[in-house]
Amino acid sequence: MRYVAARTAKEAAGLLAAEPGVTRVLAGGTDVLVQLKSGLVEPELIVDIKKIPGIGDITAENGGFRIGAAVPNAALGEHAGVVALWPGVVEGANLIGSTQVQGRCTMAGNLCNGSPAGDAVPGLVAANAVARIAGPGGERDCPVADVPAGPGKTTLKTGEIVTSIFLPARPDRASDAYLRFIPRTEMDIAVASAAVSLELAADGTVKAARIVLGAVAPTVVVADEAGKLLVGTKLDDATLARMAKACEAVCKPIDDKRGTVAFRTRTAGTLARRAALIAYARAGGKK
Amino acid sequence: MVKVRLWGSLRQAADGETEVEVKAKTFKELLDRLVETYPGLEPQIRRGVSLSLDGVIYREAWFTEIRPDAEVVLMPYMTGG
Amino acid sequence: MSLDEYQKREFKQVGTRVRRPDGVDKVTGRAMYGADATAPGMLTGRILRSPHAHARIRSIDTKAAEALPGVKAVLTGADLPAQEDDFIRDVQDNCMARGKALYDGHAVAAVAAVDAATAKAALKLIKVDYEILPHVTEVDVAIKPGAPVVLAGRSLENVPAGMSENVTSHCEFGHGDPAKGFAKADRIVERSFRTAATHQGYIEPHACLASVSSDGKADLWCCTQGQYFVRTLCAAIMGMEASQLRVTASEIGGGFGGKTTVFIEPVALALSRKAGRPVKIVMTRDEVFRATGPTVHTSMDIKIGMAKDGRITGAEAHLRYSGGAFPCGTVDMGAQAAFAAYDLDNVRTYGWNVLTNRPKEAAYRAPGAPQAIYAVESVIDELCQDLGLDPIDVRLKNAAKKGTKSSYGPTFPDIGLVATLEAAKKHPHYSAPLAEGQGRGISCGFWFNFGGNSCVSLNINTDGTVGVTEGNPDIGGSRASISLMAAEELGIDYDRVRTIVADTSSLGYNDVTDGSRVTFAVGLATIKAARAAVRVMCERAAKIWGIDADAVEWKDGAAVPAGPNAGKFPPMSLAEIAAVSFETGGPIAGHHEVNVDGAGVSFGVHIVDVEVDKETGATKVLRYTVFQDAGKAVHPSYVEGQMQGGAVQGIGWALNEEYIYGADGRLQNPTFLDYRVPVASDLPMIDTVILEIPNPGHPYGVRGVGETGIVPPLAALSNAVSRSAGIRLSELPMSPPRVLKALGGS
Amino acid sequence: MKSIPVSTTINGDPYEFLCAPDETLLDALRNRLGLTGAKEGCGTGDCGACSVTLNGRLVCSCLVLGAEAEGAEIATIEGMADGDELHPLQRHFIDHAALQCGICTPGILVAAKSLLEKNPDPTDEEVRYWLAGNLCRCTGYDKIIRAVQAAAAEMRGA
Repeated sequence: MRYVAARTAKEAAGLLAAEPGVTRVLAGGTDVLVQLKSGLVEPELIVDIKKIPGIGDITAENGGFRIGAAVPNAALGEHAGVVALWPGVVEGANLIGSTQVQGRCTMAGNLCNGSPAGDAVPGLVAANAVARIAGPGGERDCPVADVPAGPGKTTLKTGEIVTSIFLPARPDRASDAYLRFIPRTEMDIAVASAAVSLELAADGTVKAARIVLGAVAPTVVVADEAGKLLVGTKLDDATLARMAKACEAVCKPIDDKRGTVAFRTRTAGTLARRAALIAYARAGGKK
Repeated sequence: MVKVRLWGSLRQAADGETEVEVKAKTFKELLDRLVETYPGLEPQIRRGVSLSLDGVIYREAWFTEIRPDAEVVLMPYMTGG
Repeated sequence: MSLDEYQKREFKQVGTRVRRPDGVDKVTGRAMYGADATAPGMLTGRILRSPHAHARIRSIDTKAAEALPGVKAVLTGADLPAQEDDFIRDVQDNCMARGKALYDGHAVAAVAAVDAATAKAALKLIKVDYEILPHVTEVDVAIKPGAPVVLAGRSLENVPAGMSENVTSHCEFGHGDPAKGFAKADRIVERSFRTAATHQGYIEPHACLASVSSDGKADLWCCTQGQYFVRTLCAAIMGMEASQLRVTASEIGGGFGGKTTVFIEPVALALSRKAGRPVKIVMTRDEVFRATGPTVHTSMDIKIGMAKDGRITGAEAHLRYSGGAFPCGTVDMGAQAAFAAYDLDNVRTYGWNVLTNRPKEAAYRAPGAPQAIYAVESVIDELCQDLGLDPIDVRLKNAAKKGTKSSYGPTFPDIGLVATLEAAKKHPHYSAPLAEGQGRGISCGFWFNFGGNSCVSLNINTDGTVGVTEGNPDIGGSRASISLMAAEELGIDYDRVRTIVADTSSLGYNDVTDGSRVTFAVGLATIKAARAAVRVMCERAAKIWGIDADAVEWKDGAAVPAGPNAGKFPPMSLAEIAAVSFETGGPIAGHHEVNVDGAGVSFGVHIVDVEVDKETGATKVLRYTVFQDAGKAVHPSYVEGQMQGGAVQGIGWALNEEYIYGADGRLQNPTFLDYRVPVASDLPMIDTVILEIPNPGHPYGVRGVGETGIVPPLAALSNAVSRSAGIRLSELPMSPPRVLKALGGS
Repeated sequence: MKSIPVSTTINGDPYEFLCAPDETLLDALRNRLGLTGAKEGCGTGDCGACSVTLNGRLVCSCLVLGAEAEGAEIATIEGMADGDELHPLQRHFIDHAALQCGICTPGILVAAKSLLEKNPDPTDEEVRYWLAGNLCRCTGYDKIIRAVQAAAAEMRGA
């Protein structure tokens, strides 16, 4: 195995593209090192991207924020601007692992790990965030929603790395929230999760809603129908119940050591309902 | 003679009794007499037994004296955590 | 020992909260644990483990591994001798499979190499030809005739005919006639329960460093609860003489019963003998979960009859325990403990041990008791609810006390259950109001406590300080409590005593640190060793004063004439006598070697408040109080620590911890990520109330405190969750999917 | 695998070592530098026994490659006391009986110190969540929380 700390995104992409064996990109390392320890992968090449200039920065851009791929989630949580604009994205990112893991793990890493249970991903998808990708052929932008391709898989091509994630601007009276279910209060992988991003009209009714569920299908699931049910309402109980059922309808989870199909499905609806109420209150909605 | 209380699963080895009488002044004598009188008890006694004497549990202690009026209970040898 | 050991006294040192002697080393990172030892020329040992739950090993080809540069030794089961003794053979075969791999993770080969990378590469070169056999991992399946047989020919003579060969032993305890008792009951509840296997979850993986010389002398450093037992097992497996094998216990990073046997130590010794160099083996966490000694998993049926006034009229339990692929006697202890808290006329427990394709069980804090008592205490709580009775009142009405014929046979001497229940009843926690949707559960718990073989040597240094040498690894602060007892007996300050844990060559045999025995049994030996030293010091003073030794007594840390007739001499302190010891006959010491009996049983009562989220099945623990009879609390902080730690392990067991096996018989969750021990944010403070009902079998009245605390949480939580959720739960852990399912929510 | 030379600063002191590319910082600290205060309880970031700070951030050293230490500032349990004077956290852990076996103690102390630098007056709940990644199997956490709060109070001069 070789370890290389790349100096530019181009260098990183070139190294990765040139290596015929298994490669891993190292940002926070909180997934990669676990894979190494378990013997799950034995990469020929590890490319550390943290030394790439600017990759550890959070920068304001067009009313939104560009989050470098090596920004540890702890730093994200310390950034007042991002927290104010996308509180649901930040709370998802900040739920990953322990304080120790927070000091290292990144949203881009969580995305590229390809787990349907990644806590940062539903919030990013609900936010319509966009990943900037550098590759041997140059740079491209891609909606975060289109990056995961199934457990452990992404749509990234050989040699491509995510260099930043862009969180767009949002209008007034808009906010988001993320909830996950875990058996303990900390340290677990989500058994089911839900991110809800809402935009309210002046009268306090929901103008637009985007609901994204995690850990209930091979990738995160955008619950479009459930989102539409919220539009024009102030989240009355009957609407929320319908919305929860609509969420359950799009779940296609698995039975495993962490939860059953029935439990995951039911809990995804419950979490979406609870997260919607939090997002609604954050957006200034009053019932 | 001392009365010895056996636990339930030893009954089959002791003519169906859960209380037997043997002549013994010490724990060791008691075990020897039990094996002589009820050979079916030997495998368990070889594996290990504890002895409760008036409510105090002894795990080994051959020479523990047993008064004739003492309460004597045989128990499996215990290991712990 | 006898019940007249205890003498009431005013304590000066015992009962104070002194600083532990290992404290500074442990907070600065200097303390040496199992994995911290090194030796010149040390090799790294690694173990190859079976990926199959049950498989015949047709052959193992180690040639390629042996040929790999840097590999210095390769070991398989064929390298270890045949053993006559069942017990030793089981331990050895568990350390290194022979003929069959009996569970996922069972060791099948090992290597020693110059570094970890080479050792890892060598393991990949070992080719094992497996014939996969049908497996069985669940006790209820394994007990049925026709189930795959894990080990043939291991059923004891007490197993009824017609059962599966997996049933290795049967036991029955009790008195009276339960059927008659049930006939008198106003209400009978009969329920079946299941508990998952759990792991002790010590944070320090097993680690050892073995060095065997060509002249047959060997040294072994390891983290263990009992270096002497390690020596016994390893000497038998290696065919060595005990005197040639010195075992030194490192600081131990948690054990809870799980480090009372060997897993890697004989392997390291055998590799070292083959390689002619020291070999260190450190387990990974994955190995710890798959291949050390979790507790039994169980299936139980409980039937209890109760009269309207709360009196239990009859009680019966059928317990089916599985301790994995080798026979074990844990169900015997469960069957004895099940109804120990109650004064019953008609009680019977039946137990069966059943083999399954799981790792060989090791002890875990009060082994066997938490499961059976969980089931019993759950049924009692249900009866209380059905009959509209207060759960503490019902337990008081039936509580065992002095003179009660216990459900396991002996008549109880002085015990503390009634006092413990009364303390719980009058505690503010019990009467605190509960909010809507919250539930309160209580449970009693019981453990026997052990004594056992204990050797202590106590040296009076010429500067007036004292060194105590004992042979039990300090797992919960015992060096502090032993120093306290030595200081108390000698009448000197705690700070003038230093207690160390000896290697196997320095003292006679000591039983393992188990059964909550150390403060009780080693404490007793320490007190007697101190008394022996006091006798010598009194003799020296007598010589100096020119009077009879009988005319000198020890008071407040000094020799004094015993009464006016003995003569008028100023007191001679320990330091003064020690200072002239060379001139008065030589160094002064006291020692005591004994197999201690007279352990006092201990009872606990726990109260817990919870709130169940009925939409997710998640349980939040809101408030927790532990009441336990410790006998004399030598170091109250460490007694509290045992009570709190036991309670939290029990909370984990009740709510989330479990061994999960897949259909392929492989362990699904061998990580701390998915084997979910409680984290700090899961818990409230754990309040403690220590009761000090003296144990008549100890000079200071000490009972054991280490184990009882893990017994009550299982039922206390289950009863609280059941009351909060409005349903009756009968399976552990009460993980959210299970609770939500019981609520009909999924 | 070719070894990588690493220059780093640990507890204020300069260190140089060679490590394999797949070697963790924890293994480098323990096996190459003799700094065995950080412990490996799991190797997967689930127990916190290997906690150190890396450029001021609390991390699990089992989830950091040794090579990543190049040019970094690392603090371990070995640097916590000032000579023979214990840090208030260390002192209060002993006085409050906040350790039993002690294997988790170095990691918990490093984590708690990092918390108090960020938040000198945390609530019990904040302490519990901050330390949720540090497993302790002996104490039930009760005395740990109390010891951290006592140290925090002393450090605030309260």
